[in-house]
Amino acid sequence: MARKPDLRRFPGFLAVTLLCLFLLYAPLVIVAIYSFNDSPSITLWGGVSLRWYEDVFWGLEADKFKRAAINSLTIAAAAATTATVIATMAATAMLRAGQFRGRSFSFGLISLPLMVPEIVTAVATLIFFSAIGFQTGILSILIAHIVFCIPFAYLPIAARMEGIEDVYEQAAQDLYATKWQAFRLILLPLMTPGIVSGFLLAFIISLDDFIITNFVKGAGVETLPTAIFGAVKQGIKPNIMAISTLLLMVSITFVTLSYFAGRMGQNRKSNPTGET
Amino acid sequence: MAGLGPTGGRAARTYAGRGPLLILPAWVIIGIFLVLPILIMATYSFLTKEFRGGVIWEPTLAAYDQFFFDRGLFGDEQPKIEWTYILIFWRSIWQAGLATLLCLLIGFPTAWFIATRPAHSRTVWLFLITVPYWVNLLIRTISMKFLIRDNGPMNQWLLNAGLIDEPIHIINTNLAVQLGLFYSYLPFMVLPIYAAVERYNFALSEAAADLYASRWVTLTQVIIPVVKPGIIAGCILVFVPSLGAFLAPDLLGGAKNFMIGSLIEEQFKGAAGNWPFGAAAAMILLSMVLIVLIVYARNQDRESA
Amino acid sequence: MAEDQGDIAVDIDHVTKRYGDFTALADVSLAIRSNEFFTLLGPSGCGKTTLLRCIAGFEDITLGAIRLYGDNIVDLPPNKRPVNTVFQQYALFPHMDVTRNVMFGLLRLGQSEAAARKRAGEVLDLVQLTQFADRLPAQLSGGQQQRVALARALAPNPKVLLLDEPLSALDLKLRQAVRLELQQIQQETGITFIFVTHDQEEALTMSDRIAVISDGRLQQIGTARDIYEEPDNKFVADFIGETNLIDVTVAGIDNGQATCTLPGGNHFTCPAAQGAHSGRGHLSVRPERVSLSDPAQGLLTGTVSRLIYLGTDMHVDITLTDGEVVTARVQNSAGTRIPAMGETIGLNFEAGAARLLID
Amino acid sequence: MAEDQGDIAVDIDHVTKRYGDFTALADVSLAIRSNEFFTLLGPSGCGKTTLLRCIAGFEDITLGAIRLYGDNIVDLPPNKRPVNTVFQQYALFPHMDVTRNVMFGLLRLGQSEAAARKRAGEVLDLVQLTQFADRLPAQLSGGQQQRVALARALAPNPKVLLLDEPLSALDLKLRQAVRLELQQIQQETGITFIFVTHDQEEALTMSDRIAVISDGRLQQIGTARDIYEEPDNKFVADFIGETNLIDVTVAGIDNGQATCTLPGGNHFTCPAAQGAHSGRGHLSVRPERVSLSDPAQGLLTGTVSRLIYLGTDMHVDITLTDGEVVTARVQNSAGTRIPAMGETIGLNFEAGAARLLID
Amino acid sequence: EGKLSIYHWFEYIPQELLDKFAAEYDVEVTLDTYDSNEALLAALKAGKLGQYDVAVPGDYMVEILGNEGMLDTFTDDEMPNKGNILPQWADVSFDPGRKSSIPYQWGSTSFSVNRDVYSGNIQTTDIIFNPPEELKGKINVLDTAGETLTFASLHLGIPQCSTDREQLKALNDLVQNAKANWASFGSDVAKDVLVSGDAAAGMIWNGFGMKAREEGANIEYAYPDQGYIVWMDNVVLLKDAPNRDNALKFMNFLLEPENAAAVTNYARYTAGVAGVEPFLDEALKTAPELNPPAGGNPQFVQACPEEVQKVYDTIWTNLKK
Ligand SMILES: Nc1ncnc2c1ncn2[C@@H]1O[C@H](COP(=O)(O)OP(=O)(O)OP(=O)(O)O)[C@@H](O)[C@H]1O
Ligand SMILES: Nc1ncnc2c1ncn2[C@@H]1O[C@H](COP(=O)(O)OP(=O)(O)OP(=O)(O)O)[C@@H](O)[C@H]1O
Ligand SMILES: NCCCCN
Ligand SMILES: [Mg+2]
Ligand SMILES: [Mg+2]
Repeated sequence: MARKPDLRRFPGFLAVTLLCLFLLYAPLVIVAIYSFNDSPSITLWGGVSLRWYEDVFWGLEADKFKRAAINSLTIAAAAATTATVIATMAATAMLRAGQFRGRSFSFGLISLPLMVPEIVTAVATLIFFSAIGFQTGILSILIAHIVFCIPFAYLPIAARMEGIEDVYEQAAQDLYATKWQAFRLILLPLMTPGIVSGFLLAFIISLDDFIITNFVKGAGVETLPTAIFGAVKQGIKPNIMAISTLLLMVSITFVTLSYFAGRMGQNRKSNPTGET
Repeated sequence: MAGLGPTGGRAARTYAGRGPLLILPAWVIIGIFLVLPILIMATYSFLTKEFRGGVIWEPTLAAYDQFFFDRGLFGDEQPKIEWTYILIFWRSIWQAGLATLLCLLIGFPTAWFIATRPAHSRTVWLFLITVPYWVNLLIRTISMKFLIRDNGPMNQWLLNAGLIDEPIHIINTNLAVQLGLFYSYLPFMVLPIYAAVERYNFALSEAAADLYASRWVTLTQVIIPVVKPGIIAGCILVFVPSLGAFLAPDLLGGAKNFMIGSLIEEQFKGAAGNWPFGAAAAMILLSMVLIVLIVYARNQDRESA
Repeated sequence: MAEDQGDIAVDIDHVTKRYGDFTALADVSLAIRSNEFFTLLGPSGCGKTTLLRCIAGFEDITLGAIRLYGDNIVDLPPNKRPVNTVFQQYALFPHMDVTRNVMFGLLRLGQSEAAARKRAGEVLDLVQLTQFADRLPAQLSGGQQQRVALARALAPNPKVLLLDEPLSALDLKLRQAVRLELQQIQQETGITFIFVTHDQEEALTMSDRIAVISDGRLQQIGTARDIYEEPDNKFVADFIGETNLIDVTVAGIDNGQATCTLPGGNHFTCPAAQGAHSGRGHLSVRPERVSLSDPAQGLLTGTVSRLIYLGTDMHVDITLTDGEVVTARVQNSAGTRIPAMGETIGLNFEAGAARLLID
Repeated sequence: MAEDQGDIAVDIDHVTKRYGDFTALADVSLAIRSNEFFTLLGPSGCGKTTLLRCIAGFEDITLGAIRLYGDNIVDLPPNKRPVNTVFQQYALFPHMDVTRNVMFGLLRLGQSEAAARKRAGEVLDLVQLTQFADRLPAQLSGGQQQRVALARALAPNPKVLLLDEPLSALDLKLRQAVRLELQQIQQETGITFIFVTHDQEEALTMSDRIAVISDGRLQQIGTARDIYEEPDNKFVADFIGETNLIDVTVAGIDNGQATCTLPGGNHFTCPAAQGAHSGRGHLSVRPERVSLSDPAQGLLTGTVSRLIYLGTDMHVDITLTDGEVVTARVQNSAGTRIPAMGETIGLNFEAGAARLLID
Repeated sequence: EGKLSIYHWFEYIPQELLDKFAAEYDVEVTLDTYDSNEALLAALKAGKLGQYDVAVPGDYMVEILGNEGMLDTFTDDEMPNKGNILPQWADVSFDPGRKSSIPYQWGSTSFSVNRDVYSGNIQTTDIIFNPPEELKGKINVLDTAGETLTFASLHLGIPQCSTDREQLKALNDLVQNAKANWASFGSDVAKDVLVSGDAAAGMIWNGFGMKAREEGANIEYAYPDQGYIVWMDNVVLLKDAPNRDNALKFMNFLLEPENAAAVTNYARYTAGVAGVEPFLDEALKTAPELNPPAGGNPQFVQACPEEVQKVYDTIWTNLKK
C-alpha cells in the first residue's frame, strides 16, 4: 500500500533540526566532558576525575561561588515572583478589562524592556541610580531584574489568558460570584500553566542575566553570572566547566520537573471548550 | 507570538470598571525604572562631556555632532560626514541581520518539524531546544569559543579523524560572531515560529495539494505567507538583541570591530569615557529599534483589519 | 406596558444598546410573563445574545430599563441578579467535577457545603446525571455537558433562566431528545425560561410565545401559531418557515379584510396585517396551504416547473404566466395526486391561508 | 461490480481504512457514476470525511482499491489526482484575494497568468462573486466564502468534485439558497459530485443517489426515495427522517411479503426488506403515513398523549394500550381534523407504508 | 569586625591572602574586579565611589584619581608598616609622599612570542606593528588604549602625549595598518590566547606572561630595543570609604613582607616592599620576565591633558570601527 502522503513532512527538515540540536549541544557537551578532565590544562586530557567538582564545592573560591549562587537564586526567586504578580495583574487589565485609554500604550510599555537593547537598559539604569543617589546593592539588581522579567512573565501568561474565554468568569458571576471570587476560583486555576511558565521564564532570565546586573550591582555583590564572568573572561578553566555542567544538570532537572508539572496541569485543565 | 500584538478583536470585559487599574504596578515599575532612566539618558545625550567620564550640565549637540560629522583627527577640519559610527551601526545591522537569517534558516525548519510532531512529543522537542538556553549565556558563548578555537576539540577531532589537514580557522572571524549570535538567540526564533505553525491550518496544505501544488510550491506560496507573523516576530526577537549584543563580538570576534553594544559600553566603561556620546549612540539605536517596531505594529494592524 | 404587571417576570422597557456607532438593539420593548417559555428568534447577528446579556448583566444598556418582577435591575452587577444563564458553549468550569460545577452558585449564595451538595444531588437527579457526578466536563459527551450546564443554572432556583442556543451544538436526533427534556423541566419547576435560537422549528415547537428580532428591532411577538399563521410583515413571513410572497394590487382594506387583484386578474379577499395599506402589496401563502386543482378552477394558473422530493412531502414549483414562481407543498401520502413536470395546473389558497402583509 | 464500468467515475472497491486499532471504514464498496450527484450520509464520526480523504489522496487506504475511470489511483499523491475538494472549513488561502485563490490550481497546472485570470473570472461569474473578486477571504461572509471554495475547486475542471459538508456552516435560509445553486452548477458542468452531509433533508433534496454509512460500514445505497421509503434496516429507517418502529411478531415471509401480528393482535401483511426473517421484528411506518380514524376502524388503537405544533404540520403522539407510542404527522391544513388530547383514536397505515426491517 | 570592600584588577591577588586577612582581623572581605585602569575610573565616576574602600590603580591612574578628588589621605601613624616601602617607591611623582597610596606590585608591559611558531629575533616592536609572515593574523593586543597606544609611540620613537600633528597622524596610520595583522584585542584573555594557541604573539604584562609560560606555552617574553612599558600598581584609599579603618588595616597588612611576597608568588610581578626575598619562589629569581636586561628603555605611561587625550580617543575608536 502507498505510504501516507504526509503533507507536513518536508525532506531535510529533520536533518536541519538535528543539525540545530547538534549546534546547540556540542559546546555544552564538550564542556561537560572536559569538566571531568584530571589535568589543569584545558587542552590536554589527563584522565577522568572529579577534582574540579571537589574544587567547586570545597575549593578556595567555593565560598564566593556559594554566595553568588545564593544571591542569584534569591534575586531570581524574588524578581520572578514580583514580575509574575505584576504581569498577571497587567494581563488581567489588558485582556479582561475591555478597551481603556492607554491600552495600546500599556502594551508598548510592557514590551519595552524586551525591545530596548540590554546594554542601553544597563547604562540607563546605572545612570538613573547614580543620579538619584540610589545606593546600588542587591536591591538595585532586584529592581532592574523585575523590570526586564515583566515581559518574559507577561508573554506566556497573556497567551494563556487569551486562550481562556471570558465565559467562565461570566458564568461564575452569573452564579453569584463576586469579581474577586471569579478571579480566584475560576480564572487563576485555569491560568496556572501560563503562570508557571511565565514564572519559570522570568526566573531563568533573571538567573542568566549578566550585562545589566554587572552595571547595577553594588560593590562586592556577585551573582552567579558576574562571578563566573570574573573568573572566566581570562579563559575557561576546568572548575568553571564543572560549574557550568552542574548548571546544565540543574536546568535539565528544573525543566524536566516543570514539564511534568505542566503535563499534570494539562491533564487537569482538560479541554476548556469541551470540544474534541 | 501570542501576546506580542495587542490582542485582536473584542477585549473581554470581566474586570472592566476598575480593572484597568491593575496595569498600574507595571506602569509604575517600568515607568520609573526604565522609562525615566531612558529619559535621563536622552537628556545626557544633549549635555556636555566631562573629561574622564560624567557630564557637565550645559546643553549641547556635541554628542550628535560627533556621531554624524567628521572634523578630522584634531577636530578642526571642515565637517564631513562621519562614517566611523555609521559604519559601526551598519556592521551591527549587517551582523544582526545575518544572524537573524541564519537563525531563520535553521529555526524555521526546526520549528516546523517540532510543530508537526504528535502533541505529546512536541513538548519534549521544545524542551530539547530550550534547555541549553537555560544555561548561562556567558558559559554558552565561552563554550562555543572553546569548541571552535584552532586548537580546540572540534579541530582536534577533525584532524585526528583525518577529515582536514589544517585547522579550520573560525575564531575571531565574523563567522564566529554569527555562530555566537545564532547560539545566543535561536530560541527566540524557534518559539514564535513554532507558535505560528502550531496554529497553522494544515487543511490549507491539503487544499494546495488538492489544487496540484507540489510540496515546495505549497511551502513558498501558502505556508510561509500564512505563518509570516510568527516569522516576523521571531526575526525581531533575534534582530533587536543581536544589535545590542557585545558578548559574542567581544569573546568570539576578538573585540576587533566594535558593534553598537561595545561602542556604547566603551563610552561608559572604557578609556574614552564620553557619556553624552554613549547616550547619544544609545538613543539613536533605540530610535531605530522603535521605528522598526512601529512599522511592524502598523503592518500588523493593517493586516488584522 | 398594557399588560398586568403582577404577571410580568421580565420587563424589557424601550431598551437600546449601542456598541460605538453600531446599534445592536433598537428600542426593544418586551414583557415576559412569569412561568412562560419565551423564545427570542432571529437570524445570526440580530441581537439575541446581546439582549440576553443585557438581562444577565454582562452588558450595560444604552437607554431604557429592564425590570425583574417590577424592580429595575440595570444597575445591579450580574452576581446580584436572581437570573441564571445556560451559556451557548456551556462554559462549564473545566477544573471542577460535575458536582462542584453545580454546587458553585449555591456556595456563593452562602449555603453550607453539605446543603449545596444535597441540592446538587437533587438537580443532577432531575437531569439524569447522577452517575456522572464525579466526572470532569471533558469526560462527558456534548449532550451530557449541556445537561450539566442546565443543572448548574437551575440549582440556585433562579427566578428566570436564560438559555442561549443551548441546542445548536447537538445533532438532529440528540437535539430532539433534549428539547423534550427542557420542556418537561420548565413545566416541573415553573421557572420562567427565556430561550434564544435561530432555528425556526426549534422556536415553533418549544415556546409559549416567540419574539422575532431582526437587525436589533423587534418584528413581532406572539404564539407560534400567531407568528406562523399571521405574520405581520414580509420579514417574519419569510423567516418563519417557507412562504410564497405574491405581488398583488390592493384595492382597499375594510375591517381588516383586504381586496386584492391577483396576477392573472382574479380578485381575492383576505385578512390584512395591521398597518397594511392599499396600492401594491404582498400576499403571503404557505406552500402547504396552496392546493392544486384543474387549471379552470384555479385562482391562479401556471405550469409545473420543478418537483422536489422531501421525504414526508413533495415541493411543487409552479411558474405563473407572469413568471412568478409559487411553491406548493403536497403531502407525500397515498391519496395525493402528484402532478407531472410541465403540466398546466390551477392553484387555490385554503381558507384563511392568504394574508396581506406590511411591506 | 456488476454495473457497467464505462459509466463509473469513481469505483470504491472493498476499501478498508484503519487508524491503528480503530477501523474507520470497513470493507466499503461503492460505484459512483459519471455525472452523478452522489451523497454520503451518516451520523457524526461514521467515516464520511475519511472516505472523501481517501479519494482525494490525503489518507492512504489499508485494504482495497480506488479507481478513477478505471485507473487505480491509490498510489498517486493528491496533487496528481484530477479530483478537487471543497473543504468543510473552506480552507481558503487567507493571504490571497478571491481571484488569486481561484487561480491557484490553474497556475499549478501550468496555465499562463492571463489564461488563469480569465478562467477565474468565468468561474466567479458562475458563482456570482464577480464583484468580490478583489476581497480577501476574511472580508467575506460565510456563504460567500463557501462559494469561493466552490469556485476554486471548480476552476480546474476536475473530473470529480468532492464536497465535505459545505453547507453546515450556513443558516437555514442561506443553506437553502446555496443548495439550489449547487444543483444547478452540477447540471451545467456535468462534473461528478460526491457530497458529504449528516443532514438527512439535505441528502434527500439534492442527491441522485445516497449512500448511508454508519460506523464505517455501508448501510444502504439508493435514490432518496428508495432510502426513505424502502429502508433496509432499523438504522436507516430511524436515521432518515422520523419513523415509528413497531414491535411485531412475524409469522412468515413469502415472496417479499411478511405476515405479522401487531400489538393488539391484528394481523397485517406488508413488504419485507431483503434479509428480514420470521420471529420478533420491527415494522417501520413514517408518521405522515399513519392516518387517524375512529377507534373501531383502526388497525391499532390508542389515546392521544401529546400534540406538537410544527407550523406546516401537527405531530400527534398516540399511546397504544401496551404503552408503545406511535406518532402521526397530520398536515396542518383546513380539511384536517385535529384530534384532542386524551381522545381515543384508531390508527391505520396507508398502502405500502409499512415495511418489515432487518433488525 | 566589620567589612572590607576591595576593587581590584582581575586575577591579581590570591584568595588565600584575603582569607588570611579576614581571619586575622575578623573582617568580611569582598572583592570586585576590573580589567583596565580606565574601567576603574569609569566605574568610580558612574557612582561606585563610596562603595569601595580600596582600589589598585596603576601609576598614572593614581594621579588622575587624585586630581579627580577620589582619593582619601592617611597619616604615617595610620600606616605603621609604611617604613617597609622600598626607598625607590617611597616618594613617587604620582603621589608625592605616599599620602593616599602604598605600592602593590610593579612590572612591565611588553609581549610574548610563541617560539614554536616564530624563532627569529623578537627584541623589536616590529613583532607587533610590522610582524613577520609567520605571526601575521596571530597577534593579540591589549584592549586598553593607554598601554597599547603608548607601546605604539615607543615603536615610532615619538614622545607620549605628543601634540605634534604629524606624529599623531603617523601613530594613527601605524595602528590602522597594523590592525590587519592582529587577531584580537583582549586584556583579560591575554594569557589564555597564548596558552591555547589562539595567538602566537601577544602583548602582555610580564607576570601574566610568566604564568602563561608556566601553563605550558612555549613562549618568550621580549624586551624590545625600542623600549617597553613599566608600571607600578598601588593600593589607594578611596574617598568616602565605608570602612576606612579596615582599609588602612588591609593596606598595612599588604606592607608586611610575607604578605607582599604572597602576592608576588601568585601574580608573578615584583613587590615594592623590602624584605620579601626569603618568602619568594625560586623560579622568580631567574625568570626572564622578572629580570630585564640592563640598559633597556623602560617608560611609564603618562596621563595626557584633555586636548591630547581626545585625539588618542579618536585614534582608538577609529581603530576599532
Ligand atoms: N462588543 C461588540 N462590539 C461591537 N459590535 C458587537 C459587539 N458584540 C456584538 N456586536 C454586534 O452586535 C450584533 C448583535 O450581536 P449578537 O451577538 O447579539 O447576535 P446574535 O443575535 O446572538 O447572533 P448569533 O445567532 O450569531 O449568535 C452583531 O452584529 C454583532 O456584530
Ligand atoms: N487520524 C485519526 N486517528 C484515529 N481516528 C481517526 C482519525 N481520523 C478520524 N478518526 C476516526 O475515524 C472516524 C471517522 O471519522 P470521519 O472524520 O470520517 O467522520 P465523519 O463521518 O466525517 O464525521 P463528521 O460528520 O463528524 O465530520 C471517527 O470516529 C474518528 O474519530
Ligand atoms: N593581572 C593584572 C595585571 C595588572 C597590570 N597593571
Ligand atoms: Mg448569539
Ligand atoms: Mg467529517
